[in-house]
Amino acid sequence: MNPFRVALAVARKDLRSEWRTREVVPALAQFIILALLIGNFGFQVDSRNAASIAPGILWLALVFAGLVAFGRTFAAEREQASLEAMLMTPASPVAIFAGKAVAASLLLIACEAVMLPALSLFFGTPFSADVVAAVLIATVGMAALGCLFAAMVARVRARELLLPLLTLPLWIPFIIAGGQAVQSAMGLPGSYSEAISLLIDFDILFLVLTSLAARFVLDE
Amino acid sequence: MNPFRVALAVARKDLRSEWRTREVVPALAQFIILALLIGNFGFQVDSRNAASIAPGILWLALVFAGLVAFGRTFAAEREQASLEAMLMTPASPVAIFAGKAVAASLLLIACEAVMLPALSLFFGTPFSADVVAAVLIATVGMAALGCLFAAMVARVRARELLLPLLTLPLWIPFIIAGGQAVQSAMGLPGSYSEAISLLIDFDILFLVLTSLAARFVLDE
Amino acid sequence: MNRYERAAIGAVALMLIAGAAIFFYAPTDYLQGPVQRIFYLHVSSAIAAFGCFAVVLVGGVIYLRNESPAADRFARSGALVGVVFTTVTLVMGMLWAKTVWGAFWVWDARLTSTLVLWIIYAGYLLVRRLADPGRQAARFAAVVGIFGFVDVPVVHFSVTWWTTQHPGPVIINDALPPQMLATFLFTMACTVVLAAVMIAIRYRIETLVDEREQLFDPAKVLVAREPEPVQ
Amino acid sequence: MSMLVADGLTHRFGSERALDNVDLVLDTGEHMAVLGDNGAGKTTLLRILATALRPTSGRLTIAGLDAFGERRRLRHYLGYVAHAPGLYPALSARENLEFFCDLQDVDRSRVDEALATVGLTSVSHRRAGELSRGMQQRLAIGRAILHDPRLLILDEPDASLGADAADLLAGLMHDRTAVLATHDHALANRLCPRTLVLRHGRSLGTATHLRVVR
Amino acid sequence: MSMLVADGLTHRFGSERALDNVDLVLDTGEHMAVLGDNGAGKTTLLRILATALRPTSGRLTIAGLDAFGERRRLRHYLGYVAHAPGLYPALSARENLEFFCDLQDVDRSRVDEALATVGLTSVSHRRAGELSRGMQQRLAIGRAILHDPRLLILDEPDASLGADAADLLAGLMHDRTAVLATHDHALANRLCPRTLVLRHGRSLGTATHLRVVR
Ligand code: HEM
Ligand SMILES: Nc1ncnc2c1ncn2[C@@H]1O[C@H](COP(=O)(O)OP(=O)(O)OP(=O)(O)O)[C@@H](O)[C@H]1O
Ligand SMILES: Nc1ncnc2c1ncn2[C@@H]1O[C@H](COP(=O)(O)OP(=O)(O)OP(=O)(O)O)[C@@H](O)[C@H]1O
Ligand SMILES: [Mg+2]
Ligand SMILES: [Mg+2]
Repeated sequence: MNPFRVALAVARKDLRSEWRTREVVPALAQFIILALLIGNFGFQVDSRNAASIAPGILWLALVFAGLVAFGRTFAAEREQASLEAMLMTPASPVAIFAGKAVAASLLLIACEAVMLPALSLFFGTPFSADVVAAVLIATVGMAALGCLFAAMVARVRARELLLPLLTLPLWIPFIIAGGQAVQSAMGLPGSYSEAISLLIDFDILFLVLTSLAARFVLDE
Repeated sequence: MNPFRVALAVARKDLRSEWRTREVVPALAQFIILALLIGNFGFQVDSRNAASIAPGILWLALVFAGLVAFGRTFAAEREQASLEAMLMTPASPVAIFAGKAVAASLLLIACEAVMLPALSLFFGTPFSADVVAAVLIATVGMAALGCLFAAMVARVRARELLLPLLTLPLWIPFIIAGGQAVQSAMGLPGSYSEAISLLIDFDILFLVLTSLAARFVLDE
Repeated sequence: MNRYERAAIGAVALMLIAGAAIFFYAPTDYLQGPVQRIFYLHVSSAIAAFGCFAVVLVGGVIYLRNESPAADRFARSGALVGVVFTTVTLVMGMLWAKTVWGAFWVWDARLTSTLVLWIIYAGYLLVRRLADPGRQAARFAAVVGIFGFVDVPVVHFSVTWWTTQHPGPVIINDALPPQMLATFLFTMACTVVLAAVMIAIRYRIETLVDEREQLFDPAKVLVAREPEPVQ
Repeated sequence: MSMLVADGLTHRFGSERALDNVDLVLDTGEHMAVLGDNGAGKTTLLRILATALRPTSGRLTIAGLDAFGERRRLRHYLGYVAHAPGLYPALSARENLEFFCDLQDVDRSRVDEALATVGLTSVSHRRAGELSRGMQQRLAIGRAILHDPRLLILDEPDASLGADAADLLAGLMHDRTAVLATHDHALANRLCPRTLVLRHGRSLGTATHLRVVR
Repeated sequence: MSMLVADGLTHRFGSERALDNVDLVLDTGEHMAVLGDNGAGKTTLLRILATALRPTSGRLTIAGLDAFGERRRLRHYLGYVAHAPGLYPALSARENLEFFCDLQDVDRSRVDEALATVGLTSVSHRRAGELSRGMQQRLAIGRAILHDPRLLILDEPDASLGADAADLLAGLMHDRTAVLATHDHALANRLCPRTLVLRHGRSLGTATHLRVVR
């Protein structure tokens, strides 16, 4: 049984559901813009401090959007009791998990495609390939972690609340390194390449750990 | 039929469920502390800029905690189809709504009781009665609005995502005025009393509008 | 040609005349140069949008009072047209801002509250799509429309309540030369007519949709029965 | 006297006509079964009769009152058992009923009686979320009779009940007007002198002890 | 040959013993009904037999394999219909089945057959979320037989099915080993030569065409 075929089927199913209902992406995108707005009001941004504040807001918005996107992807399965139905098939839980993680990450990336231009529009910060690369690289590891814990909490009470609690602490390395990368890409002091290589290290570490752990989280 | 008795019964039922399962408050409190932590990392806070950054983080964390708390209170009813069961009784929808709003606000206030000391601990900002008063006054109007839209989206597709979209724009006045009040309470320039009276005006406006509109949102 | 087509042609013609007035009658601003001509459409469409949202408000209130489907159709049409005009204001303002402030966007109360206005009514349209069509969508949208209107005075008074980079009131302060004022008033009238015509056309479309969907009008259903399915 | 008069009830979901011009008159004290294949429109009809769903068109009068105009008042008369039990999983069976007593404005002493009627007295301290499917269904039935309604709307109440379902339902429906949707023809015949058969949303007419031709 | 051997299955929820030392042997091709009052432990037993729940203690062997050690392999043999249908509401009936074909690693051509078996061919384009309760149950049954399992575990599959439930289930169970939990004694008697009766989690023994004494 081909795990890639399974992962593909799962991802396609999720994306098709999203396309039908358009539940996540449009609302998430608007939500991100609102978060930018609120951040703006909370912090009195001007052209001098924009480069030091914008990355913080970027990461905060991304973190909350990610929590919603990953939480949603498994919560929907749980509400419908379809997670159990999937796990009752001979398909490997790791492949199922990978499919869901890929779909959720694609949705998050679609939202980032809205957020990054909006950020540079609203804050006047540069919108460069470096910024995009930093965000995308961080997304990989964050998505793996987020989906892992989303899968775990989907089977537990109080999942909306447990998810941030488990995920945020482990996202902090990404937020720090990513924030550093974006800040230096926006012209503040700090080494961009160092931050990026740190991000890549974290990506690898957590991708490996996640693929090993997925089995235990989804099995049973 | 006494609407106060109904509201009381609904609020007590929600608080008792929360006490049994301890789903919302502990996780929400820990989530708030994590948000403060992340804010701390994202923004490079030092003693000079703490008073200008801390309020922003306070409001961001409060906004997201509020969204979760209010969304959860109606989503739980919907998942169990118990909202319909409540609405099938002769009890007035406005009273039911009021009871749920009161319970959700109490949960949020419990979280604020964690957040405010944590804020002054992390950022070294003053923890004064003025700050507490500003946050509490803002909570009233925000809770009314948040619960109204939470009740609405509980009966609509894509509720997790529609809730922030509808609620955040209308919370912005509270965030602006509340942010101003907290900043001036923390020693930045700006009139505290003006901001508070604006908050109270908004409270009254939205409490009145909400109590008029609740009927239309829950009836049917 | 039916009356909707005639009205549409009339409104477009009026807008062309207004355009001529803007470019050939109104004087060039001696500080900002030709880009100041954005002003006429920028402000007119904002005012037209406010008018549309007032239609949403009134339609919503009436709908909640007596469940009149016509009121709801007006509200629906008003929201869509209002979002269009808010978009025009935003885009015009951003183009103007790029030339005079050097950036498409700054964060001040006027700009932000206008953006929030756009988002609120985009949310209104989204609620219409996501709620159960018919009564539930109409009610929920009416509530959103009523609450959302709170932002209209905020947009208008934002320049007086807060210090903004966006210029404060010029029209009611008589700060405009008479030719500019005349051009502005004429453009504004034309824009409001255009908005009204757009609402009327949209109203007609919504009526046709409602008739097809038969979500509001019980009487129609009994007349238009489908043929019996073959057993 | 007619307890319930429905006139031309029609409900559409999008273009799908789930219920098509159904008329119905039910006298006080009468019991009627609603039969039909899966998807025939039974649930849609019962949700409308329970005033939980507003029909796309048609009129409904219950106890002489316009059902949708006077919905709040009518709910004193109406007990409804839906597909989903609609309970609070963290509250015990007893607490669930006590809460609904408060909402119904009836005395909490009714709880013991309702628990006994549906046979849950011995598990009344257990959380609703930990009850088995059939026990949850019983609890939902208990809730529907808390306020001693004159009209019962029962949507497949027997679906997960044990072998005593018929006796339980007979006890409930005694002295009340009732509409019962079910797939169990034997049960329908035993409990309901009249039967309404739906097919593709249309009424095939009502009959007395109808022998349904398949 | 024995398809299924259960030895001392016990499951506790906290201090509540939902299943108490149940032994069971099921030969290949045999059909067994599980009867019992609400809360007797039928669902708990069936969830364990379907390897969806791990028992607190006891051993389970299916087709000669240790059920919990070799769970993944076993799932090729196993079709399970649970209380909740577990469908994707935004996907059509057909798309739901196609997706599960991919997960089961069977050819998508099986979908048409499964749809026809459960009588959903005419509504296969409709979204699962818009189907009636009974149609959703049919779809869940269709999913359980996609991979042509040798062993069927059916937890009240008849609960919301129309009057053709018995024929439908007889068709499914033909040529397969099956465990069927139900409250319908007539159905159990018709479909299953053997019956296991549970009471308070204990087996009252199995019998052939048991006349249940109440
Ligand atoms: C994206 C950027 C902008 C937005 C969203 C915006 C929005 C608005 C709105 C909503 C109004 C109508 C307010 C009312 O009538 O109550 C308005 C009026 C006006 N805007 Fe802008 N604006 C933008 C940029 C600009 C720029 C760059 C200028 C010129 C420097 C400008 C000049 C004016 C003037 C002169 C008025 C008329 C004020 C009055 O007399 O009431 N706007 N703008
Ligand atoms: N998650 C749970 N937590 C605690 N107790 C549970 C849980 N699930 C089931 N039980 C208890 O286990 C016992 C057996 O439940 P089970 O669902 O197996 O019964 P059942 O025979 O399927 O009943 P029904 O006919 O109502 O479906 C019941 O007493 C029930 O209250
Ligand atoms: N929310 C919905 N959206 C679209 N169609 C729906 C919806 N709910 C029900 N339907 C359709 O309406 C028709 C009638 O459904 P209903 O639930 O009333 O049937 P039913 O007679 O109760 O069936 P069952 O015996 O399966 O419970 C079905 O064709 C169903 O697909
Ligand atoms: Mg039904
Ligand atoms: Mg069971």
